[in-house]
Amino acid sequence: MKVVGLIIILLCGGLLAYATTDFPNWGDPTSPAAMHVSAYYIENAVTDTSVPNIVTAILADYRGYDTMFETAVIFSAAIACFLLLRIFTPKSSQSRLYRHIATGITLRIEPGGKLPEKSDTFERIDSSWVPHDLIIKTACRLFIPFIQIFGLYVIAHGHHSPGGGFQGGVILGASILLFAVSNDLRSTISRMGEKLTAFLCSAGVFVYAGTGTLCMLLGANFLDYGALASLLGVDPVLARSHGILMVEIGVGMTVMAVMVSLYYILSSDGKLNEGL
Amino acid sequence: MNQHFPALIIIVPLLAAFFIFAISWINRKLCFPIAVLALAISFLSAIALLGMVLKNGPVEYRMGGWPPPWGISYYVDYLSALVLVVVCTVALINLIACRQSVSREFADKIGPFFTLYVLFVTGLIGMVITGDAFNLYVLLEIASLTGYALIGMGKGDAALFGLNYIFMGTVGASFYLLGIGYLYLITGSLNIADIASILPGIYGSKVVLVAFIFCITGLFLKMAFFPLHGWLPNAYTNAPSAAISLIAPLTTKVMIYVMIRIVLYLFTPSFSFEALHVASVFVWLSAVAIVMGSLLALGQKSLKRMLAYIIVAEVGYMAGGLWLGNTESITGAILHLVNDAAMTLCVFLAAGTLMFKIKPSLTGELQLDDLAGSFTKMPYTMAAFIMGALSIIGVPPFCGFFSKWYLLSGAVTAGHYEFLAALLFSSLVNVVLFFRIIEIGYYEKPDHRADAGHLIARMDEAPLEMLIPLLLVAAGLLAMGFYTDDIVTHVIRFAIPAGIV
Amino acid sequence: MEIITSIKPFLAVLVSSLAVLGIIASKRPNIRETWTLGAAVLKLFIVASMLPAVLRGTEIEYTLVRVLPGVAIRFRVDAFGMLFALVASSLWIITSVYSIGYMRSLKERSQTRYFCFFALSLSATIGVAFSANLLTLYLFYEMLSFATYPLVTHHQDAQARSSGRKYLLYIVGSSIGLVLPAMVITYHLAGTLAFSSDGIMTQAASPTLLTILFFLFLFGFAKAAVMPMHSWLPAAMVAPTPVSALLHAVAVVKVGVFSVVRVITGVFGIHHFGELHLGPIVCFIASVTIIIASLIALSQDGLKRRLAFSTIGQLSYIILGVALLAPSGITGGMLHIAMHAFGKITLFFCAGAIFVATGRKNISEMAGIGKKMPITMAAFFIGSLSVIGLPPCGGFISKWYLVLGTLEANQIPMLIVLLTSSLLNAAYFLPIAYKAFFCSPEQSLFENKVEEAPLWCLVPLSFTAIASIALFFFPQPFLSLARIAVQNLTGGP
Amino acid sequence: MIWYIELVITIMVVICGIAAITVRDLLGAAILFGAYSFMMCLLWAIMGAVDVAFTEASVGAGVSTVLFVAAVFRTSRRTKD
Amino acid sequence: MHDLILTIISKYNYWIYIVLLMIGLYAMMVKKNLVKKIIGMNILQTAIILFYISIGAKKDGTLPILLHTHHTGHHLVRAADYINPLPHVLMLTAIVVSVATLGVALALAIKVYHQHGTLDEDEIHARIRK
Repeated sequence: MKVVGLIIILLCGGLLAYATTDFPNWGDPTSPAAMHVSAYYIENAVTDTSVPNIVTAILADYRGYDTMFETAVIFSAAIACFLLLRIFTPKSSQSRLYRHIATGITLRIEPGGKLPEKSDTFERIDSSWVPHDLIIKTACRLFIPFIQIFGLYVIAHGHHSPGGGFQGGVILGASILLFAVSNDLRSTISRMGEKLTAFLCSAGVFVYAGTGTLCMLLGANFLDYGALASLLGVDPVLARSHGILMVEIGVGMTVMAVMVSLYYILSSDGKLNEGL
Repeated sequence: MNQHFPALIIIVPLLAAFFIFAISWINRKLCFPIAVLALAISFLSAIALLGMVLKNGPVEYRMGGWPPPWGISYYVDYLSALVLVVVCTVALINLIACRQSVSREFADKIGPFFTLYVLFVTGLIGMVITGDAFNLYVLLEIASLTGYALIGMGKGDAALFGLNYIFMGTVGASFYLLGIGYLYLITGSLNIADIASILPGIYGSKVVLVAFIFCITGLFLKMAFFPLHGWLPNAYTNAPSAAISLIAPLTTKVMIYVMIRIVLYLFTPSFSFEALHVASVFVWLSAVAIVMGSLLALGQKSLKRMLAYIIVAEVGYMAGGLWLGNTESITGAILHLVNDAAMTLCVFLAAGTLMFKIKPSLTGELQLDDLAGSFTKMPYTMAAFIMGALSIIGVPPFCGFFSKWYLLSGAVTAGHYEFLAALLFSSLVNVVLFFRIIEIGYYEKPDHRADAGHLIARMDEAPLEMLIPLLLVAAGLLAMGFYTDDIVTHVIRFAIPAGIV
Repeated sequence: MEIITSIKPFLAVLVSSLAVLGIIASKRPNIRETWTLGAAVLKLFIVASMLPAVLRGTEIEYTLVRVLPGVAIRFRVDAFGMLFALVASSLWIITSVYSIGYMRSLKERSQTRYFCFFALSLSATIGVAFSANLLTLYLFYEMLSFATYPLVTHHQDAQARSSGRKYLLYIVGSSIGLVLPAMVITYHLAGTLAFSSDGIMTQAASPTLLTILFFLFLFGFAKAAVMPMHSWLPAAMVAPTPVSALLHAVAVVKVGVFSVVRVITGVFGIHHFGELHLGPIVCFIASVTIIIASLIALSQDGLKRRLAFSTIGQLSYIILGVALLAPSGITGGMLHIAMHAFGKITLFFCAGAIFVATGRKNISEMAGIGKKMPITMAAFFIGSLSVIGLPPCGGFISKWYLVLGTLEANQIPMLIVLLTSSLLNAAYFLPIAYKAFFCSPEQSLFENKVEEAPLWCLVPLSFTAIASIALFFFPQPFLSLARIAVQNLTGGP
Repeated sequence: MIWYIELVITIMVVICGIAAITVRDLLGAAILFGAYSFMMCLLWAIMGAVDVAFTEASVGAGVSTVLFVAAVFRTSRRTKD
Repeated sequence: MHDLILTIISKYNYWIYIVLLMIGLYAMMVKKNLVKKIIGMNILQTAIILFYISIGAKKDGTLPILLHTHHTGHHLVRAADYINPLPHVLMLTAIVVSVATLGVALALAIKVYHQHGTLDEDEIHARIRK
């Protein structure tokens, strides 16, 4: 097996190297790849869509259809993980168990009950518990809002600067992951439940495809944002950039929700009880 | 609305997928009807598209209103319209047929299952009609991802085999992506028609050659062409029957469609068949694939595994038909693509129904010996199964015969008698395979291990909603056989590009 | 020659397939068998209604659907096909009467399935008889193979299983492995598959290829039981006797021979076939089959097995007659389809009747049985006379024409073969009759009262016996049908 | 373009890649893979693909690594190769 | 010889991507541990992404983000000045696909681990045969 694998790999490498000798030189501005299609994008992106970031323009408008399915891909990844791993365990009681170290008496505290504060006389014995590391918790408390604001900025400002729905969505998701890592998973889920993530997953892609369908209902082709002009009361070019914004928001929602739910499911074996 | 069919056919199921997933948190009962509705709509628009294409030629649809090559455009010609109808029909029928087994196997995950189901179909539809090489890759990934999940849901070691399938599939898709990258590097375009128009100047370039090799290798991996078929039988055997009766008929077929598309429309015949001299090599390979697939099928004890190996052989049929490279053989390949989808659906549906009744516990595979006495038990299911079997064997007037006929005569025309021999050999092996099953079901007494006392099993037929689609498909096999000539003369003839003798 | 288009041939094929639905639907046995008989009578009526036209020399065509470029599923009634169809459909009525009696008195299992597939195989037979091109013929040939499988393996026991395997292995294996490629190559050479009296083979094709093709066909149609493709036939005798009677004396085997004759006359064409010098070779193969089969038959003790081997020999008569390529020879061959059918089916009926009455299968146990069952054994005697080919039985006429054919083609060795085999036939048939009538029965016959089989069985066999005598005096319409067919083929008078 | 930085980073990329698949501890492998992705994103940033670099930084170095760690945490760290 | 070196120099990140691709393939084919295979899969995909990005690169071209030139016509914009943005777009999609695949693969790996208690392919196959 090992030998066969090596042979195949060397074959592939040799083949690729063989072709590489015919490549245009690296960074050659006159290579066909640089001339044929992309030149049009570079020269017309602004006049067509009034979006200075050409990448965003292509991503969400010229090849917006790809991007819609890219969103669908990640959506289906989330559902795939859900289908594969999610185990619906009967709702375990939220009560917490503490043992008094000296006597060994265990006491059950229902949710809302007053928790013993000094943790050296009492130790918690049910599992959903991470050591109260004050520094990390507070630090994350401080970071998370800024991260989220940055994420929103990235989504909104994707027209003019690197970034866009996808990056922003990942950042938003990462902020929630940070919370889940620093605190325990239960408290995270109690803040952002499974249903919510599922809804956001669907809603995000729905926004994207819905925008496209809206254009279709307005008589233009699918995803032809120019048709939104009549709705938004702007000229078609600006309408395109607005359409791109809507789409980016949808992507952001989906990506954030997917990242979060992927983490939820993978980190808890699909039981969604306690994480890492 | 008329000009929007190419969008509708794929948008409706896409939207429906998200809707199903969202609504499954509110009320599970709604998932199934929505899925059926969505697939029905795309089925109708597929029919409408076929009608449009037949009436006034191929249809082009520009996503976002951007003209190719700058935007992504959908291109529905005779070939893709035909395959579209096949995909939508198979998906719809199977969806209706498998409701009960789904609600049994995926008790509390019906929502995600139907979501993935619909997304899978969406991906396949998109692959069939897209006119953009990279868009094809994205849709391929959608179909693959959902396929991995559906297969990985199975019992036994399905997870391991699903993972194996992921590795193979990802390598295949990556190779395809790499090939497209090479083409982009040398042509600067991603639109299939555009690339095809640019290529003729640069046939000599090594880049094009390597691009061709990588695209084809990736597709071979995806379609389980013989030396690369390892993932298929394992993955198909343990998968849940509701999913497999969707995946088995469609995945390999659509992959073969993509190969036809790539070979005939991207690298035009003048490159694939004339500039390169690989065609006869591939014909030999597919002859080997047919023989090996049949032989391996002989060794199997489990029904689904046997059928999976038969699929490997059938892939050899179609690939060989394409690479023989004359009108008859390519007609045969396309026709067999259509027929084989129907035949495979028929046998896998029957297998699923048998599984549903005979192994309600859904543990383990359905061994051939479990079929003892199934003729007296489930006569109608077995009748449908036999019709499918006869079609796969290639008995007139079932549709399988005619596509095999075209392939055979194509082989004779091309003078590739080894392919002819391989086809006949696999037909004979199929006779053996299926009559082994028929003998078990016909002679051996049902549950003779348990009580040899009562010989005649009481009739215990599957529920009607599984049986009716099954019989419908079985009857369809006959009908397609009788209307072969219409399919060929009105659709397939135009699907073969000029330059093929 | 004028051609009229009419749906009748298709109806004739369809009627028994439609009867299947009725048979499945009907709950009570009587209704079921009413369906069978009704379908049989209707079929005969339709076939017979086309007879006058065919006798006038016209042909009836009906195109069902075009399936391949230049090839359609098309029916065409010419004299030869009409002859065969007439035999098959008229004998179906008798056989269904007989099988009602047989199945009921033996209380066989799952009779509904039995009658269904019986009807199916009949429509397949008629389809072969009326097929206008090779594809249609192949279609119904395969249909017949698969429809007869449940009949052959009716008892569903180990023996049935093994012989069913053998049956399929030979029939389907040869048809897929040999006939299919031959058809494809033929289509590739000729561009069509339609039968025509002067052949469709282009002269351009190399003789070697054509020879190979022909042998693919000859051995591919394994139902013709040309050695070495014969051994499915004795194995198939595990079937209930009516099945052996109709299918393995009339329908299936004759379909095989019919197809071979069609290939010789319709695909290659008599003249072209002669130019290939294939005639003598085929004659040789046929005669070898005849002699060996007869010799084997001598040594068989099981009555049905002996009949089976005799059938193998008799089938090769037909091939031999046609391969002589002489008008009388062909006439004899075609006639022999009818004559041998009536004679042999009588014999099978008798065997079945004996089995029903006494439960005996072996010849050695039949001493003196004639005293108990005079009618049956008389019929048996007549049948064997007809098969041997002695007057006053139909078999004589066909054999007479065959002998004439050998003389016309001045193939004296074939003449010798024919005469020897007649002697052999006599040698393996007459002793049975002799033993049955003149030997003293052993005790067991007296102990349990043995009398004739039930009327359901008795009437058909006596009818066929009488018929095979009647055919000696009034060989019409078969003779004239054969004559017309030969005229169309050879062109000469 | 500052070619030697690029060269250093490329070499780092290759080293991280090899290390990620050779190290005997899956957790370490996951972290090394994160490093690999980060190096890769730097490389792309130098090549001017800022958006891709951005994405890779957040996905490859960020989320993927977290997912890897989660998976390793849920399964086992030890591996034979 | 000299021009060979020139080819190597002028296309060196193509060579790099080939090396990475081979590393990824090696991990996927030869390594026995499932997580290792998954890592190899990702390396393979990133290698392809690197290839695409290298296509897009342009000597002395700047980022594909224009300054605010709404009113000045597009005759100011010369394609040669800007790096080819199309491969970037494609690769954004490719990255998403790779992370999606990663998620599903990891989920399946965890499932396998639950069944067999190990991630080593040989051990798993040994257990299956038993």
